[in-house]
Amino acid sequence: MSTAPTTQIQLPLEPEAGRRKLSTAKAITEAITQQMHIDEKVFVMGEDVGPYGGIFSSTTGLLDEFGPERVIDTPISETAFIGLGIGAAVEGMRPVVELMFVDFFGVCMDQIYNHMAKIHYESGGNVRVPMVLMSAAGGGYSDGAQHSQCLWGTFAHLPGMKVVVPSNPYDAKGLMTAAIRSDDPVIYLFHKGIMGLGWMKKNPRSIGAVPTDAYEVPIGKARVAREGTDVSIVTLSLSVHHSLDVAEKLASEGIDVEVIDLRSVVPLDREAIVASVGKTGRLVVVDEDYQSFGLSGEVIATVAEALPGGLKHVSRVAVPDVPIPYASGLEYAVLPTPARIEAAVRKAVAG
Amino acid sequence: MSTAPTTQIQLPLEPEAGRRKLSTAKAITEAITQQMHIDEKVFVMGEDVGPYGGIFSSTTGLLDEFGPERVIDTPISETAFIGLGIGAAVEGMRPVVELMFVDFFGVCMDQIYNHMAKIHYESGGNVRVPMVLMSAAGGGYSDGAQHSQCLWGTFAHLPGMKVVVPSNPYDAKGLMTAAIRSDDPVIYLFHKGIMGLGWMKKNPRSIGAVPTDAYEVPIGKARVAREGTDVSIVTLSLSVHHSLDVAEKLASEGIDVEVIDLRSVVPLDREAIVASVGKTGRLVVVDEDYQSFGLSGEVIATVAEALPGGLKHVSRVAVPDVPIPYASGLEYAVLPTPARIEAAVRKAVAG
Amino acid sequence: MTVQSVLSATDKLDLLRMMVLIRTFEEAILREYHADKSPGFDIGAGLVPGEMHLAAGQEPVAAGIGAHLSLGDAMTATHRPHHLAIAHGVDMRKMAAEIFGRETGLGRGRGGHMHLFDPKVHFSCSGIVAEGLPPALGQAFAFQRAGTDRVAVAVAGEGAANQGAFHEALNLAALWKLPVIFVIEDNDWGISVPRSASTSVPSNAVRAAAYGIPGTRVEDNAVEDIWAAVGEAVRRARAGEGPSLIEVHTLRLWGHFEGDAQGYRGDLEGVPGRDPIPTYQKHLTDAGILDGAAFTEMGAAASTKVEDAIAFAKSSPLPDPADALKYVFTEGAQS
Amino acid sequence: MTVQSVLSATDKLDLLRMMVLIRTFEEAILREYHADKSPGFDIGAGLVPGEMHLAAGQEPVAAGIGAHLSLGDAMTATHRPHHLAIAHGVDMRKMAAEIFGRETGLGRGRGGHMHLFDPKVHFSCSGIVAEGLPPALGQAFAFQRAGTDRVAVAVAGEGAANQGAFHEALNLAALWKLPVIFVIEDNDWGISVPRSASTSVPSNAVRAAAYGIPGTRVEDNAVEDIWAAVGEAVRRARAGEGPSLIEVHTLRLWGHFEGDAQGYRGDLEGVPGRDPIPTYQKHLTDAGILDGAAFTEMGAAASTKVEDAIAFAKSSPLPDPADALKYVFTEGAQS
Ligand SMILES: Cc1ncc(C[n+]2csc(CCOP(=O)(O)OP(=O)(O)O)c2C)c(N)n1
Ligand SMILES: Cc1ncc(C[n+]2csc(CCOP(=O)(O)OP(=O)(O)O)c2C)c(N)n1
Ligand SMILES: [Mg+2]
Ligand SMILES: [Mg+2]
Repeated sequence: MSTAPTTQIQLPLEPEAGRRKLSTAKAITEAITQQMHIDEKVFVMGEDVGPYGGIFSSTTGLLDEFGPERVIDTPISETAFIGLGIGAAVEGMRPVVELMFVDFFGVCMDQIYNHMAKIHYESGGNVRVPMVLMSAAGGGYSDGAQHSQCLWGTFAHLPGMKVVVPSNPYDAKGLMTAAIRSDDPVIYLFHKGIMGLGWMKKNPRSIGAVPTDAYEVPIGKARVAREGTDVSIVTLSLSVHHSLDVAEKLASEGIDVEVIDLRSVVPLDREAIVASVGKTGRLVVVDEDYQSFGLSGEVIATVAEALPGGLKHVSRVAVPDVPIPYASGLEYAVLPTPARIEAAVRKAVAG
Repeated sequence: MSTAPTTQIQLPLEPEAGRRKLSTAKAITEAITQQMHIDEKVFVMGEDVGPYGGIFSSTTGLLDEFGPERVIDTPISETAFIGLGIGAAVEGMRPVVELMFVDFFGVCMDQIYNHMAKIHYESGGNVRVPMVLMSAAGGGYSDGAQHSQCLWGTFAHLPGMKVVVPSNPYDAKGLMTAAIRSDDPVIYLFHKGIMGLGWMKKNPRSIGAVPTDAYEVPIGKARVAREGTDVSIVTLSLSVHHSLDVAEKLASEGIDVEVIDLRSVVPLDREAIVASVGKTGRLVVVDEDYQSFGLSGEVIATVAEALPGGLKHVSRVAVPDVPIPYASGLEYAVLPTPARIEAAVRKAVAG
Repeated sequence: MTVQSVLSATDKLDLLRMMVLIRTFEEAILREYHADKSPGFDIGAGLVPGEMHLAAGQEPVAAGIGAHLSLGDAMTATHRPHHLAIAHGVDMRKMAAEIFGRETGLGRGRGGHMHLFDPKVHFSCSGIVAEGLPPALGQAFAFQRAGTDRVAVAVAGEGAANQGAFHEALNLAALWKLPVIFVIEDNDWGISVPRSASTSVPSNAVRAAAYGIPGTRVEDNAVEDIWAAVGEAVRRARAGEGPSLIEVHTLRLWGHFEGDAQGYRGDLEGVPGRDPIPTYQKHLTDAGILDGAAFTEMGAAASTKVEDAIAFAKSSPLPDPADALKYVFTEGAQS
Repeated sequence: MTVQSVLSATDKLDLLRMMVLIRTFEEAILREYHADKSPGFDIGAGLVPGEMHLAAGQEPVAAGIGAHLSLGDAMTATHRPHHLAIAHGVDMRKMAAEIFGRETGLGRGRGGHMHLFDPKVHFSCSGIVAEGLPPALGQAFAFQRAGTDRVAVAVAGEGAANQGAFHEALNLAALWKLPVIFVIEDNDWGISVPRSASTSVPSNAVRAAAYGIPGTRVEDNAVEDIWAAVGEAVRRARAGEGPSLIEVHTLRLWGHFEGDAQGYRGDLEGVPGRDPIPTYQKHLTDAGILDGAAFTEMGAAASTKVEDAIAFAKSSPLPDPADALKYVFTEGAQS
């Protein structure tokens, strides 16, 4: 079993982005490709990751490059193949396992939260599970209540796994590199709307500058996506872009919005959150996950604990505890749209 | 399928407790027994609910009273038998299904959160799933990382199911009655330490006064377990008793603690929380579930949203995001013990 | 309930008629789905957004099952549910309206094409592979406890037969002798993964032995053989003899979902010739049961019915976004 | 790796010796577990708190498997793991220390008796029924990819064979021809539920056919038959021929866990006479391989070893409560 830390070449942290542009999907596959070249213990496994290249293109081209021994299509048996990933990781391999939609966690959660996440602790640190579980999240294209969820709060609540959620190609590559190289299990959730897919409405920032060489975006570090002084939006994933759009718009009216892109949910960069809200005094959390008992509450609690008397405004724009509706008009009524974010920010600065 | 609301006799809400005392386990079985007598559509199903009477005595005696057609032992196939409960509920039956330990949700979560909880919404209200899923929660007796969790935050985060968590025999009976009679799916979590089992250390309040007749404790209503003016402890389940013990102790020093027993997690009685903290200005959340991204954050967020500038102190005493350790000394270092609660309250009133 | 073991000419025509109706519906949805997604296919755009899994080629399975069921029987289907819904008697107007996300739909637009619930005929489906099977057990359980001879049919794909829920459901149904008929639609593919890469045995029928229940595999998408196999299983279930497992070798004529370019699919070239509708049409024509005019008439009747449903859907109101939170709980449902 | 198909007298004595060692360990834990829980049994009290699932009666399974495995082979066990751990060569002192919740334990007291991990011999277990099987596939996968002939043995109870994970694991192992040996310990009971109320077929061996792999059932808890069946399965796995399924009809001599009054258990009266250790002792004595002195000597050696382990555990330091948060993540592990 894998008992000793593997010695790894130190990679640069967050280098200059450069000029070459990639989609988020390509940035992810580039990170996986590079790590597969460096480390023969890395392999990819999941449903339709081979010839299909991943339903959301997270593994496109890998089969051609590495062959079916290292890029492996599985039966629809998530418990078996995620468990297989765990056992392989325990023996020193570094699996990157795809769960096609995060919504499917319910058929395999025991392997994820009771095994992948707890073995290291239960073994008193003697067994490591260096595994990446990546999955697609998010709605906005009428895929209904079982295929549109974010659910990062569900994983984050349960101890022993890191949870990362990129919002753009640069972070997507750097976080995937860091996740594969991490000796801890990492849940890697990509929103379908930032992958840059040809067949889905995408945010324009789904294609962006990405360095050619391998690099890491450190797990657990948020990023100030936009500096501002009036109100802090703390957010992640696709909602970062909606928030930036709103911030741009409101800037012309003299409302100066700071946008924090969390990038990691576990560990949560509480320092960055508190620093921002400490400065602006106003907090709007924007989260495409369900509102209650999740990320948005945790962010607010973090701030309330650190600055109990110092808050001028606290609110959140999230999915209001309803299964994601199918009909587009209903779905967009519950998603954290730019319109809802804008309204929340206006209220924050008014109050 | 069950499309129309069943007509039910109105039961009294929270009548006087009277003098007869029961353990929590007996209060639960009494509620089930009474509903089984009233309504032949009610049945009980789960692992070891028959001759064994439930590992934590939640079904003791039911087999003798109702026979194996209505009190049914299942194979160790949680997905199959919870799914069976769902289908039976859809057809108008009212199953009470036991998941032996809540820690096992990972093998059957898809049925619970994608089916039981969502069918009503997905069907536009045309299909009802009047089912109770009851399960044992909590630690404190060295049962390790896979048998000691609370996890109510995990269910509460996902829409479509109510979540109730009694702390004492009176509420246990009234909430079970309300849960069985509810047309919505209800998760009913009982802490092992309040069942009044002969073979486990139990809180003295595990045995208490319970009316003989059927009654309901309304789902979604918290209870002020102790009135106070200096600091609000918002809590639930076994932790209510630790909090009351601490409150008694500190009363002699002139620290006047209010204790709110949530009783329901979904719907959360936000009004009761805000009213209490609005009065005391200080909030300590005590929760045996994992600290982050769960109930304790949601309670704090609720207060911060309602009273952004009006908080003198906010903190929480919960399990600090670590798998529950086996060794007793380690386990009690992470549980919300009276000592940790007391320290938090002292800090709250000092600050 | 009489049990019939020989198909009359009328029965055979009914089977074909049902297959034609289903195909007509799927073609209409195909047309409507793609009508407003260009230029540049956008899955979320148009009157019918979202994933769309059509069942063209799998009509024989639906027709063969539907012929044996009454209104009181239950059916649970998968992410690819239209053919089964139609054959089970789900209200086609309300179903179309649901696919178009309208307030008049089966789920008032909340569910969508993978989440069709018609309580009148005890029809449900689920978008999670194999997880539609366990609830069917509960419907069968309720029927059994009520002392009726009603049955539940639970359908899944060959890919689904490797999920844990399949195993658990079969064991429990067998153990409690529940009146369930498990039907596996083997269309050779689970998205892009061929059966050989997902399933360790060539026929799921052998898996029935793992539960001590009868197992059959029907080859060649043959609607009359499907009808016969399901008939025997339904008879058993109604007689209290417990569940059966039937696997049908069927055909996914189109992509896994619309937009699937099927680059992975080597069998694509041969597919059109394997279309079960012309095959059965020819069979009935050769047998002297059907002539060209009657077949044309079938198509015309189907079109009328389908286009009426589509028109109903398109002219129905959209749900009010202000009502998005309604129906989470039953209280919220009382308007 | 030579494959042996006949047991020598020494081998037979080794099997018995292992069984005696295991029983001695379980009896010692039984004694220690109950030593400080009275008056009035309190599950959380004493030096060994928590649930305690002992394997007395199931020693033949462990001995029969262990005889075929080397240090490089993997084993995953269940909530009832001690016998398997001992037969697989897990460090007994560290294992005892873990059961006593000590810093010197396999998991530094974090895991406990259901969560024993000994990476030196690739041993794991899980408290979740059947969920220990999938990780064994990954160990076998790693061994296979590394080009070795190492194998993984995955053990579960007969109750566990009705879980979804069982089905998924067997299908995937068969499909990828992974070197795994699945062993089902049929001790007639899943807590209080008899096999007949959980399993739709009398033998799990027939379930092997559902995956196209060999299936065997060994009756009568017969250690030599277990040894032979496992030997053949290990040979196959090492030769690259894929997985096998073996079910052993064994015996739960005691309660499901300590404190279980077994009121539900009609077969309890007959149980003591079915104890496999006196049975095999008599068998070897009748065969002239064993005499009373040798058997006494076995017991004495076992006692010495076990009491040393218990003493080590009891004299080891408890973990420091201040370190409770260590080992959640690997960074936290660097002290
Ligand atoms: C548990 C789960 N895993 C994966 C998926 C994604 N998915 C949807 S359909 C499908 C293929 C299903 O194949 P099969 O059961 O053969 O049905 P078919 O699509 O061929 O009708 C997959 C993998 C899912 N919906 N649920
Ligand atoms: C998924 C899951 N469900 C239920 C349990 C509770 N449980 C622990 S052991 C056990 C019985 C297991 O029976 P079997 O597999 O035959 O093993 P045995 O105890 O007889 O060795 C049960 C139901 C569990 N640990 N995990
Ligand atoms: Mg298929
Ligand atoms: Mg057993």
